[in-house]
Amino acid sequence: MSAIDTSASAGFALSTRGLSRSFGSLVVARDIELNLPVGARYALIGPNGAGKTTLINLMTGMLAPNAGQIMLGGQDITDLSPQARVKLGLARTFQINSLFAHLNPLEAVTLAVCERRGISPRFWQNIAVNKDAIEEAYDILVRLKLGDCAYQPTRELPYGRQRLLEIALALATKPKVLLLDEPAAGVPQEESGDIFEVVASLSNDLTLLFIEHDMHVVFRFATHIIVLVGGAVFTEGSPAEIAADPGVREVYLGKRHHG
Amino acid sequence: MLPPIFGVLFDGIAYGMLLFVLSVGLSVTLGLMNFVNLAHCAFAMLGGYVTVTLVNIFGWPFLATLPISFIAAAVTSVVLERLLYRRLYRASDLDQVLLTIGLAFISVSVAAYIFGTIQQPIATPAALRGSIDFFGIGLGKYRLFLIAVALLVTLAMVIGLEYTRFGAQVRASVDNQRMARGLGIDVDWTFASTFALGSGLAGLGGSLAIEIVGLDPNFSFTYLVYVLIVVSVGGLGSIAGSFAAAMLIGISDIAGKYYVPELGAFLIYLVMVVVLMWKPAGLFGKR
Amino acid sequence: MANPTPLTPQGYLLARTDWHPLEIMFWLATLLPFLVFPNYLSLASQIAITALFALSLDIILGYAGVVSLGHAAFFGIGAYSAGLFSKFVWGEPFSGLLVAATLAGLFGYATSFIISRFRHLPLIMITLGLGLLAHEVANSAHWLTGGSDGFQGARTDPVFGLFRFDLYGKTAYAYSLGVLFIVFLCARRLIHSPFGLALRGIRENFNRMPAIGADSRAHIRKAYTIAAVIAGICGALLTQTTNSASLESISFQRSADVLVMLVLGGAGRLYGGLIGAAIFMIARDQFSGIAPQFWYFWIGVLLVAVVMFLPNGILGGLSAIVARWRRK
Amino acid sequence: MKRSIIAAAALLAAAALPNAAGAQGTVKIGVISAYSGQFADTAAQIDNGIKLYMKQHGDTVAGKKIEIIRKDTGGPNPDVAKRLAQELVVRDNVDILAGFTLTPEALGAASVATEAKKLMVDMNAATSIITERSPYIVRVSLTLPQIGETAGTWMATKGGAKKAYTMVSDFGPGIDAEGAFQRAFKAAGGEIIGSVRMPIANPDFSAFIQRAKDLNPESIFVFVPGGAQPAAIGKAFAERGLDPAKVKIMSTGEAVDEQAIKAMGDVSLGRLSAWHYDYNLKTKNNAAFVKAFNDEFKRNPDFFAVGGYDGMHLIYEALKKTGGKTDGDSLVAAAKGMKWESPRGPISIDPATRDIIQTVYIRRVEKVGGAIVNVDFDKVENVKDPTHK
Repeated sequence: MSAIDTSASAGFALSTRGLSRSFGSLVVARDIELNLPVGARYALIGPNGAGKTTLINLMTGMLAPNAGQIMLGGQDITDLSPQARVKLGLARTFQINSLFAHLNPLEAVTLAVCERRGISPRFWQNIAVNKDAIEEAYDILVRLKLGDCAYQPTRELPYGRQRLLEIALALATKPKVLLLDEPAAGVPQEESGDIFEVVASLSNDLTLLFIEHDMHVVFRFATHIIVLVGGAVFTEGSPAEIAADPGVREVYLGKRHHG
Repeated sequence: MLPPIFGVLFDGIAYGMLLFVLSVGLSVTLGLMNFVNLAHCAFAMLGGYVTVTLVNIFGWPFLATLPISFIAAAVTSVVLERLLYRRLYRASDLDQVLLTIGLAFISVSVAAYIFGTIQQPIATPAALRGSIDFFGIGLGKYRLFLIAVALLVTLAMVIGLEYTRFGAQVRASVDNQRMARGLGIDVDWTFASTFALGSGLAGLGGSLAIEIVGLDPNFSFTYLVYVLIVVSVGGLGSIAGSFAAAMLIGISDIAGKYYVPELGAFLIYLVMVVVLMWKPAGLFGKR
Repeated sequence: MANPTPLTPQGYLLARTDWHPLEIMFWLATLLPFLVFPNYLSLASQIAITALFALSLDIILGYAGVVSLGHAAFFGIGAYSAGLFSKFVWGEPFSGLLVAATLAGLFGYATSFIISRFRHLPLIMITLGLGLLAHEVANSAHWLTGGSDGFQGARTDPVFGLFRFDLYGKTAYAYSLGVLFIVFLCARRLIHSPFGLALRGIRENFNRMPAIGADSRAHIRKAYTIAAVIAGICGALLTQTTNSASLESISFQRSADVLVMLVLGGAGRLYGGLIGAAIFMIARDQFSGIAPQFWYFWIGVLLVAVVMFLPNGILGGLSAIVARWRRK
Repeated sequence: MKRSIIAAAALLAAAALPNAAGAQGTVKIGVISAYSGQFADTAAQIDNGIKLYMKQHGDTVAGKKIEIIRKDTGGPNPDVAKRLAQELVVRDNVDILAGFTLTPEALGAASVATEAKKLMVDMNAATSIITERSPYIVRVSLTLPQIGETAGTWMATKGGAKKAYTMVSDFGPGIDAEGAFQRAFKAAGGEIIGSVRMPIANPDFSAFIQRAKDLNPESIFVFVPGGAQPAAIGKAFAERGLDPAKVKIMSTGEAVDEQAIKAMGDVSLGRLSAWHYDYNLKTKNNAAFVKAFNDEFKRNPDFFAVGGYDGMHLIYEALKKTGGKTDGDSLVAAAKGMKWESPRGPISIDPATRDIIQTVYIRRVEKVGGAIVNVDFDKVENVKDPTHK
């Protein structure tokens, strides 16, 4: 286990202190301490039911912790609402698509941009006059290779495109820290590369934490890997360290077939 | 000698018991199937008309009609469940509300067509008329009977749901439908029979209600409001919750009228809004 | 929906706010009663008022996904406050509308803090409870509202000081239609605004909204207040065009009826409520002429049929047919 | 597309236009009532009264054919009633407005009667102020002060009670009845020891009755609207141990109507009431009326039915007097002071107020040959509404 100085959380984009949560006797997060440096590309791995998505839910405020703190850029955000955390720069995507079925990608991303810019309360204004917001939304779509289907209703998009739209929605909030919950879940192997190309091309200022099962992808894109088992951090380290760790092999790599 | 308020409270409890029998079925079906059945009181009305018809036209004794009204409401509800309701189990709350309001509208018109708009009189057996003196307060015999029936229903439901195989299947289906199917439980059948049970109880409640509140074609809507209040205050799917809520509504209605008559019918709505503000899922609600 | 000429994203969104020829025809058709049905103008006036009421419900139900079974509360507040204003202050109709809208809006804003805490079934119950509470308040305030005898003493001055509310309902229809059209323009702008987009977002996926930084509850509070303002205007219109107001204006029946109309026409389509209200009111007028006792039977059958076969209402069904026809 | 819409509209318009051709030889009567909803039975009985009268007297009077157009208000909706009245006048060209189950309906339509100068016959709505709202309104039913005052005076004098408690439903008719009873009772030397106004939608009365009982009154005056409540309050009296033999329970007729006392059974025996009609009344015309009504509709008539019946009588006789002239002024003039023998006894229209003058009977619920009925044992003749100026 690598030692990390937990007192200096101010230097990190996102960190947690003793984060715990249980449902009755079932502990889903136990005393989790994490530190994500600015611009990091971290992977969060672990067997099914290890509490990976729960951890993201705790960090983004969709689930309240029983104990512990969450710091975003040194600021304690533990008691803030999910939308307030988004406004401070903490965004996420969902493992299972959570999109706006009857909006098209342009509308959906424009919606997110409007929320960030604080113009969404304007009920008296034609949305089309907000040229900057719309063009910003369109640029995000183009960057994520969604430019050609911007006007197609979301529910009619191919699944891989919908996964990209998940990321586009998160990017529209201009996050400092982005938590990606299995961005390529359910996407055929050959397409998942595309998605991670997009992920890799994101700005270096952006701090990334992603959950992923495909070890090839993890080793290719992550600079650092955290292994979660039974709601607790089992170990963490560079890809090389994790690959060499016999304990990880045993608890995780050995039974990777769950998929 | 007991002070007169006890007599009034007794009436309130009996009224609460009636509300309980009328609403417990809706509470169970709502909790089990997450289905908003605003036509629930139409089944109660059906039970009421079955009793009235059997007593007044065929000369049956009142008590003998009670099981028949239960069965009639239960059977009708299963037919409707198979034909219509079943298709909307996964639909939105709104669609369910609209379908069942539609059925309630139809029930009002059909009842008016068959039985006329007249208020239906009913003769209860002599043994249930009058009152018993209890330390100086009169306890209506019919109300005692109502309380007894309601307690029996509660007992039967608690035993049925806690100690029988059917009860276990129902509880398993409520907790986790997918897992219940996996365990080989026929969830469709469980739904249909629970629905029949709930509607049958409504039918029984309708028959019991005639003596206290009367019966006319508007019954489907007049009592819907009270039933919905009991269900939402009590919490969906909770028998204990419905029981507690029915008592709370019955007693606060009565006590309010006795001590502050100016508040009138106000109080029960206030109780409902306050309870839901405090506990959105109702007193005993899980969600 | 493929566009032959590539539009800029802004141009695309701008084009969506264009008036469709059918829309223009629709509004031209609303003028027909003056020429073709001069004997039906008072019905037409009440249809216009009810249509506006359905539109106000559409904003919260069709766009924000908030089901309310107590929307008549605001209609009633508007109806009574317009009546009281005309009785005790003056009878000029437009200021009456303004007062009614303000009061209904204030009540809407106050209750929106309760409403926005709930979703789904508890929401239906709480709106029902609040609606019944409002009805009971109006009933017990007999000295102010006339209770179940109906409000007495409303008097409305001629519109612009020129047009008296006549027996044929000519002024009433022109006035109601005018207000309907102006409020409709505002509502149309609203749904094409950033706020309207946020409301659609809430309807489509309430749970995703916080994850894109949206405060859904604040949006719902605002939409609810706006809907209350419009409902208040409707109530005031009814009071002014009939010089009467009653408990019925604040009853559960009215809340249920408007929900039925909206869903019948098709929620979330702006015109659904208008068309639903027209069909409902005309059907009631016709059926109640034939067999007054049983007209709710047909409404019931219609509801069951719509839910079973036309889940998106009449407009939804029509647009599905048009879409299928175009694909061929 | 556009052309076809216009064509369709024109077709609809043609279908909807009033049938001008037949208008010459017909008198159209627009009946506005709450045919659906909570008060549907009231409207149905008024309608039965109308139908029976037309069956007995034919549908032609003064050389003109009578045509009835029914409109449903669905309940106490003044706005709907007003619109229906407007439509009946402008669309259907009716000559006379009639019906009116409920006060708000009558008040809603009153301004239309004034503006269109049409005779408006109130066949039921019983709040005193109605006839003051338009010079074209004539009432053939009753007013609650008429009944309440008679009940109050009788109770304090012949009834022999000095302390009374009043329980009324909290709406216009109830408040009218309460006021009249209290005024008359006090004027005749009695004392009102308490009163309560009960919500109109009220399923359980026991708490209100217990309040009354706590004060130990000699008499209780009750007004509740017809429907489910009379039986409910009657049973609640018995359950709370208020025996009509010891406490004189006086009410208006609704509280002891046929269905109510049937549902109450023996506990209704001894209940007193002041009312203007009952199927058991022994007047000159009543037996024949009750028989004809039963033959036609398989049920007994009630005061709603007699309101519809007498309303039609007034319309027929007025038309005969005017020789078929249907303008409101002639018809109202013809109706003023009209006297006739109704199933309820001799009645007349007060020429000053256009309101009904009739006999009010004091009745007691008794068992006659196994059946529970209201038996009249005292009466006050020629009672006017005491509140009209």
